[in-house]
Amino acid sequence: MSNEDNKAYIEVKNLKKYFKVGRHATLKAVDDVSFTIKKGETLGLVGESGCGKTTCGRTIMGLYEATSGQVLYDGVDLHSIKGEERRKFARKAQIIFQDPYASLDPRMTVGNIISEGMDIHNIGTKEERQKKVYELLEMVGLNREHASRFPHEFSGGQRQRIGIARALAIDPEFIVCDEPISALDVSIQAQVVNLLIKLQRELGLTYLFIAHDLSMVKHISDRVGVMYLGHLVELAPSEELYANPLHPYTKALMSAIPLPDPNVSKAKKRIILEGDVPSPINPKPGCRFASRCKYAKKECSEVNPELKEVKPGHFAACHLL
Amino acid sequence: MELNEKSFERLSSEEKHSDEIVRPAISYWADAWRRLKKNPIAMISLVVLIISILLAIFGPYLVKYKFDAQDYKVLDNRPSAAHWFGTDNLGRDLWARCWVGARVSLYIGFVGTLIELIIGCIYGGICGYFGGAVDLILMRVIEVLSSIPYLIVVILLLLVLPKGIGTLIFAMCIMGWTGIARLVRGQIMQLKNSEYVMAAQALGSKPMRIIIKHLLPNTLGIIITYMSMDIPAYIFEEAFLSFLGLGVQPPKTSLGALVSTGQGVMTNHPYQLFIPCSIICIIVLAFNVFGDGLTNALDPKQRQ
Amino acid sequence: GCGSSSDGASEQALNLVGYDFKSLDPNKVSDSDSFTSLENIYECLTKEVLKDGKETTELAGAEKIEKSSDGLTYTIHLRKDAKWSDGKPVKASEYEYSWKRLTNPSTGADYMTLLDELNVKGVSEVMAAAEAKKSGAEVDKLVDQIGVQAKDDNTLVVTLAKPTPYFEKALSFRVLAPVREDKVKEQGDAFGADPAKMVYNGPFTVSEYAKGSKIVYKKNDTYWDAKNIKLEKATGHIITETTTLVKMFEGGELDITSAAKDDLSRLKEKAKNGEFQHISGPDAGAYFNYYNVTRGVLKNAKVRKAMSLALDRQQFLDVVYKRCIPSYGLVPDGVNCGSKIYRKEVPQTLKTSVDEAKKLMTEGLKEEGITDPSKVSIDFLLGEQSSITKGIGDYIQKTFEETFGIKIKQDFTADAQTYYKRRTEKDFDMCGGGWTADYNDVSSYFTIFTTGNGNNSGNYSNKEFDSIVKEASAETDENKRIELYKKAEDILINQDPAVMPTYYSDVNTFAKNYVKGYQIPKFGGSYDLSGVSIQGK
Amino acid sequence: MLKYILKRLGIMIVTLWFIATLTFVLINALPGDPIGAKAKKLPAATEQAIRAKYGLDKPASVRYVNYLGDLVKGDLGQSIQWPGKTVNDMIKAELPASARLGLQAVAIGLIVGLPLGVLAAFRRNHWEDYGVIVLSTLGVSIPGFVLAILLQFAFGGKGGIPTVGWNNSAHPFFAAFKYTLLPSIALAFGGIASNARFMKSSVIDVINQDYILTAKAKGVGKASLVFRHILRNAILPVITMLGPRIAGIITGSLIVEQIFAIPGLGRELLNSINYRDYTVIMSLTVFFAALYVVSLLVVDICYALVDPRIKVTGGAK
Amino acid sequence: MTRLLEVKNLKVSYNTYAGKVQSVRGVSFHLNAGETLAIVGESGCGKTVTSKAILGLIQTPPGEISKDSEILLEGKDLLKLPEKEMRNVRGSDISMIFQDPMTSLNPTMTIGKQIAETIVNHRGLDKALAYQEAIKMLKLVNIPNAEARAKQYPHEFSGGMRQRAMIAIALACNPKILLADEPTTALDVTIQAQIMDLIKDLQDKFQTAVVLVTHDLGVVADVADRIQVMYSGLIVERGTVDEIFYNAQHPYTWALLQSVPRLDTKNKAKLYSLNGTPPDLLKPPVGCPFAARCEYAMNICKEAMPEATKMSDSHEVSCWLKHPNAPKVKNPIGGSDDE
Ligand SMILES: Nc1ncnc2c1ncn2[C@@H]1O[C@H](COP(=O)(O)OP(=O)(O)OP(=O)(O)O)[C@@H](O)[C@H]1O
Ligand SMILES: Nc1ncnc2c1ncn2[C@@H]1O[C@H](COP(=O)(O)OP(=O)(O)OP(=O)(O)O)[C@@H](O)[C@H]1O
Ligand SMILES: [Mg+2]
Ligand SMILES: [Mg+2]
Repeated sequence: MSNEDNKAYIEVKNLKKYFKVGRHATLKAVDDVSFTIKKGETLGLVGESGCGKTTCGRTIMGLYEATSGQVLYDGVDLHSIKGEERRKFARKAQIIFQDPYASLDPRMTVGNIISEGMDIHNIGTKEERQKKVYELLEMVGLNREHASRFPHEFSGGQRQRIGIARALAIDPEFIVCDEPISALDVSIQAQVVNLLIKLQRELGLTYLFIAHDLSMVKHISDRVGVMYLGHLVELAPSEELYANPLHPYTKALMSAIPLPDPNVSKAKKRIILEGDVPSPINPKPGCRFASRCKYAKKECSEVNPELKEVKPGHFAACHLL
Repeated sequence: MELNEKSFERLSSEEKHSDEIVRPAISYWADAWRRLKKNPIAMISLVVLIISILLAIFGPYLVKYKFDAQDYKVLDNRPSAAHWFGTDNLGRDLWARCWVGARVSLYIGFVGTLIELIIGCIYGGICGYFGGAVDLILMRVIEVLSSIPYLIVVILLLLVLPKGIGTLIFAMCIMGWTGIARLVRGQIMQLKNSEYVMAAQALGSKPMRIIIKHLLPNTLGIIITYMSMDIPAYIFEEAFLSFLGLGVQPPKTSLGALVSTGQGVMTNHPYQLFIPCSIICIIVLAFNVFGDGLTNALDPKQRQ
Repeated sequence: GCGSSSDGASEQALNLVGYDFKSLDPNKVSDSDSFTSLENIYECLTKEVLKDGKETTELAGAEKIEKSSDGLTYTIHLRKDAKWSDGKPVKASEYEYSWKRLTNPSTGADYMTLLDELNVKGVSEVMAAAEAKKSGAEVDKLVDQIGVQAKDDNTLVVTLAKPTPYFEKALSFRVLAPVREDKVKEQGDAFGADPAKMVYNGPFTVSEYAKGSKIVYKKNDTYWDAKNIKLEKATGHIITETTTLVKMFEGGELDITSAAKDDLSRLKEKAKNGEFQHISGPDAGAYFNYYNVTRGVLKNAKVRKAMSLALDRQQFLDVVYKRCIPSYGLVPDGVNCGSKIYRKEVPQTLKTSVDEAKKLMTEGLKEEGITDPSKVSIDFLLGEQSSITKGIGDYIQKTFEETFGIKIKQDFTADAQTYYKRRTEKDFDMCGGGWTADYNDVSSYFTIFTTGNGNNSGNYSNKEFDSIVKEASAETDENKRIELYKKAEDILINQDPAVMPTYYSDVNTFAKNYVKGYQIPKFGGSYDLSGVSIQGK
Repeated sequence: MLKYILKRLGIMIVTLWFIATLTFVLINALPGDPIGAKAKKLPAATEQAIRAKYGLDKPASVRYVNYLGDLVKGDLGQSIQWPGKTVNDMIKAELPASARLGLQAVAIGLIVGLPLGVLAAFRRNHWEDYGVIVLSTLGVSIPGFVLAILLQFAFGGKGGIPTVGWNNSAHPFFAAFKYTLLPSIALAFGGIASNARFMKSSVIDVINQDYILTAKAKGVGKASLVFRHILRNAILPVITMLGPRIAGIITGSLIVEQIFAIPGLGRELLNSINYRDYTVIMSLTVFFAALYVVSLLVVDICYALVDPRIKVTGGAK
Repeated sequence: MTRLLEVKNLKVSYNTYAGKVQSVRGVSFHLNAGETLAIVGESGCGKTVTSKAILGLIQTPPGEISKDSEILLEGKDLLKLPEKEMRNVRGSDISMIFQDPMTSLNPTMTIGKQIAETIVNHRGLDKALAYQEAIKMLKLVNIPNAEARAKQYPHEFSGGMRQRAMIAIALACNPKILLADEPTTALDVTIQAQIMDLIKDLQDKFQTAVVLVTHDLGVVADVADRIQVMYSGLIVERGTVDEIFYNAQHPYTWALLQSVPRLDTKNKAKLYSLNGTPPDLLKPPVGCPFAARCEYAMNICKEAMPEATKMSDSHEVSCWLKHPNAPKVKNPIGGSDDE
């Protein structure tokens, strides 16, 4: 674990990422999001599908240019550096992709996939790279022979582990895990999550863990942020958030978590949300959740609520609080 | 089945895996080749292609006549034991001429396609990958090029440059590459949003590296289909130019030139048209069918 | 297509090959395709007809032509019943207008110099002024003064600068057809482009035309001799492939066709059996290869002669064309010099002799300081690639390479324009070419080889030849003239060869038995339909 | 929508300007000109008069400006080779034949090619599929000019089908029909083959889509499955290729037009190139290019109309 | 109780370039009217293929259904039914909701028409009436503003709405059986809850039997009456919800239940996880397919397939551990051992 526990390692300030999807249409995928991640910490990010989690993660990685706002790594703004410098930055932060099938180039061997980052950054000699590839393969629970194979010969879980090996190859300090488990089935999900936790313990990595499986997020994260339509609506330590959700959306979410226990599950009272998720294209002003919130007041559909610290360490964005 | 004590002993972890079926480590290409081999029709066309290529190389030497040796004693003779494919109006042996012609045609087809492929892939790759203004401008260039009558450009180049097959290929390529550039661009526009491309970006890859290492190899299937149609297209193109008298210059010849000569004497000496035409047909057919098979074999969706 | 409806009475309709005209403006065109149309739709003062196998000049638009005793003034009386297709009478002033328009450089007529060739008074001044780039007004004035005058509606007086033996023959040339000034004024540049807007004074009108597809001639009812025109309609299909023509002829879609190569022998065979008629004979086209006498070894007359001697023309034709007539001279059979046919008077002198050719070549090359013939490479400009030019190239290459051991490089051009350009610029060693006279006189076959002539593509220049040709053009005594041309031809072919004669073109046309009176004029267009009738179809 | 079309038209004008300029440059780079080179050498004064008349005596820059000026006015200029004919006349007289031929060929290509493609897709890896592959490749592996002549010899002059010719007059559609039969078929062959190919792969794509399974699960009948669910979705990619094809087939039919003696524009272009008829080449090129670009636009619009997912404006409502 | 559907010894294989993939290797089960049967299991274990086989949607070739398989719908064997009659079964007796709502609707047909199509096919209504009916169906599945929505194309719908449209199509003709193949995997929990409630409502209304294929145990716990656990083309255990959740007997079921993180587990504690991967269905092992990953595997497991052992009327398990000679094993999730 890191020794400077309280200093923010990554600072996201008023990050916005809009996509232009037509002449007059702007899709506000991430709209004014701010948070920090400490070194060695795991921040979970949950929310409805399409609410902007992936976009947020990729913008933090610098894979998308931010529309506005800052992403500070140790105080350096990622979006202000360009060209070669920026490419070098790739060594600090890496990403594990959502889809283990799409994120591996089908025409490259696993060895090449894993060593690509080292090739790009000219790390080590050929033999050293080879050695590192073998080490990584073993670290993620595969074996050496697998280096000369092609991705299509692997199962989803194995592929996801190749993706993890690729991210680890250039010794990053920070990894964005973009739903690394949602494409896998339960027994393999557990394998991957166990691995991530082990690596964090051993290497002191920092994670941004994106998922919509709330139980899994709770399991792995120190703190959890809840997103809704591009906004961060709640942010709190995981135990606190699950025990005591404040935002109406978070509440609904928590109540809807299906529990693998028929007695509990059938007895449980769910908050059923009315209506559909509005479109993120040209969203109306005001709280994004207002249209589905049964407590919504007039104010909610006019003014966008700020994310405020309601309790120590527990932030929420709602006019009702 | 006999059950005994031993049956219910625990397995050690090695024993568990002892008979787990591990697929043999087989490379992507070997895998594709294996699948191709299982497609009889593709294999037949491959054999036909190889035979055609061999004949184009060695065929003319199987007879004692030179392809341009005239013999006025045997004008327009039908196929016979002496002249397997007959002779033409100047008494030249058609077997030798056909295979010399096939050599030229195949050469034009292969080289033309190769050049076109290189230009088209890079151009299309750049258009597709960068998109935006770069794409807009580069695509206009293609649009302009494909609007100019092909003949004007070919004639112009044939006039300006020294005569020869090189010039001919160059002239054909200069307009031909736009098709493949379009195709590659379309493919790459789709592929560039793939996560593996983004993964490469995240690792700090430069754009050219991404295009060459990731994007182009993944368009291979479609490029091969295109190639299998393009090589014949070049053979035709040359035939068309030969019909207009712009093709290969005598005394050299090509399948196209032979067909266009044969067409003139169709009523009286049909074999002079029929033979070279059949050779073109067979080669083209083989290319097409083989290309079809190859695409199937390379298609990741068909992989197991 | 041809209807099968009229089995009973013979319908006077004909299907044959047609040609695209460049323009129907007689003053502007110079190509044989256009002349085929002009031949049938316009009438000139005289016309050439084939009578008993002989080309004779008959009066047509003229009723009477009076020549003054010094041979310098022609008074031409027009026939009074001649009418245009819009019913207006044909007037002498329309001839005058046409001829002056032809001569005026501002028209840009291809045959601008025609009246100069005919020695019409004042025309050479116009040419000189044009050459000197005089102003338009000045030139117009000179044009106005040339020796062509309409005395009244029916009398045209032409004054010549010197006697011209072939003047009356040349009057049949369709470029000299009358032109209606009112129509030209009305249509301006577009005159001649749209058949529907034209007026016709010949036996037929163009009633329908689709460029590249077909041209339909219809009998002109206002033509003065309309009662003797039997044919009502002729449809010309514009097709370039002779194989297609033959196919359509045999399939009954055409009544008349030409043929080439193997088709020709097949059709000849059938014609012998009486299935249809075979119309054949020599034509006025002479074909030869120009030597560029200013380049390389071809500067040497012996080398040139040697090459001329080496070619076995009959074999050459058998291999390449399977038709035409081998030529050993310059002028084809059937072209007149005065009232006599030149070729009948002057036999051809060149004889193929490979031995002599080899000897001459060795001598010639030695004179040029070359001992190894394989060092010699001759660039043979052939024009566009076609099965014919490819055949010629391959044959000639083989012949000379085998006979002399010299190299022949077949030089094809991408298109006709480049060929003509290179020919005019004399950018070749040897170049295929030919000449067809416009009217029935031998003179033009010779004039093209005079020093500096625009069509003298081989840069040929021989003082003696020049002076003989000049003398002959004004010589009124027929026999003396023939003698002069004989001498000139000997120089051109034998002594100081300018060309390698190869062949004369011929006529090989097949017509269905029911087609009568089909004529192929030697000069100008491809067919004359005025005598055609359908009998017993 | 309107805005989109306007924008496309704007880009189109720039493209056309480029094409016009490039053609101008190319043509002027060709050796030989329409006047200087003829079988018979023209008198110098005649040449000069003709040059002056067509403005060819002026420097290239002046000619370029004049040419563009005329283009803008819609005046495509005068032919040099065919005195008195304007390019506008030519297009008016000859476009109908080319267009009809082209459209008929495209129609035949669709009518024959699409069902073949569908058949091949449904019977994939059966003899029908191989039959279609062989047939379609044979169709394209016989060079167009040979095919045209073979057709002429096989069918011309028989059963009232003329070997060559055209009929523009009289009854515009039916009288001409017999003339169009052979050339349209000759032209259509390439289209049949490529339509069959594209249709096959696109049908295979669609068959494997989940929504086809949904339709089957609904118990939809075979015919309705093919027509309502498969065809509509499979035909989209074919539509995309159609535009350039239509434009291309008009320019591309030069050989067929020549062989069948059809008064069309393709043959005209070939002619004009051979004779260096400057104005005609340039104007026809620009005209063809315009046709091409417009057809691309039309196809894009059609595509958007057929496929509800595509909005030409790109934005949501 | 009436056995609405009975599947007997279903075997499905696919012929591929690589060889014969034995996707389903002898599955037997039944379904009663009005009940919900959940099928759970690793991805690729044959859940979807089983449901497709019931509807007769396996393409042959490449698919192949073994001759001795039977699928009886109220006594008649669907596998022997001619295609024409099968079409009448589809959509009216049995209908199916597919895995992916994004791609399972025809993109070039309006939603209304897609629903109406089934109604025209099976209820013989004319088009206009069927369309009205379709709008009613849309209302029934809680799509607001149904009249306008019916005129829209699938791409104009959100994921949840598309899934509801799919349900509307499936229920349009009041089928006796609804096969729901992972109907909510693509949706997030709040929408998922909505959809599951909807299915439950409709089921109560029409007495529809539901086969729910999913690997979300939470959902299963919520809605299922009976559960069937599949592994590698076989059913390894089946029972009522309570039997499976509280008294599972098969090591695979144990693993499945254990590896799901619970909200009450300790943060970042090691989750239970299975090592290895499922066997290749190209050459399935002769013994128990789970043997290679099973903690308790014995020699016999590799040699022979275990027979099904009846634990109760409704509870069956196929495992050698149930053999009287087998060593006793403690159930790691704390259900009662044996009995
Ligand atoms: N490149 C892009 N162009 C346009 N819109 C995009 C792009 N990428 C994402 N979006 C849109 O931005 C919104 C947020 O997408 P994002 O992928 O970040 O969601 P997510 O929270 O990761 O969802 P999921 O849980 O489904 O992965 C979505 O509406 C999506 O359609
Ligand atoms: N068309 C096909 N061709 C070849 N193999 C197939 C085909 N369809 C399915 N399979 C194979 O059959 C097996 C079972 O597939 P199935 O789709 O039933 O799995 P599933 O249990 O539904 O998995 P998931 O939870 O991922 O949907 C898999 O191994 C799959 O590869
Ligand atoms: Mg995402
Ligand atoms: Mg499935």
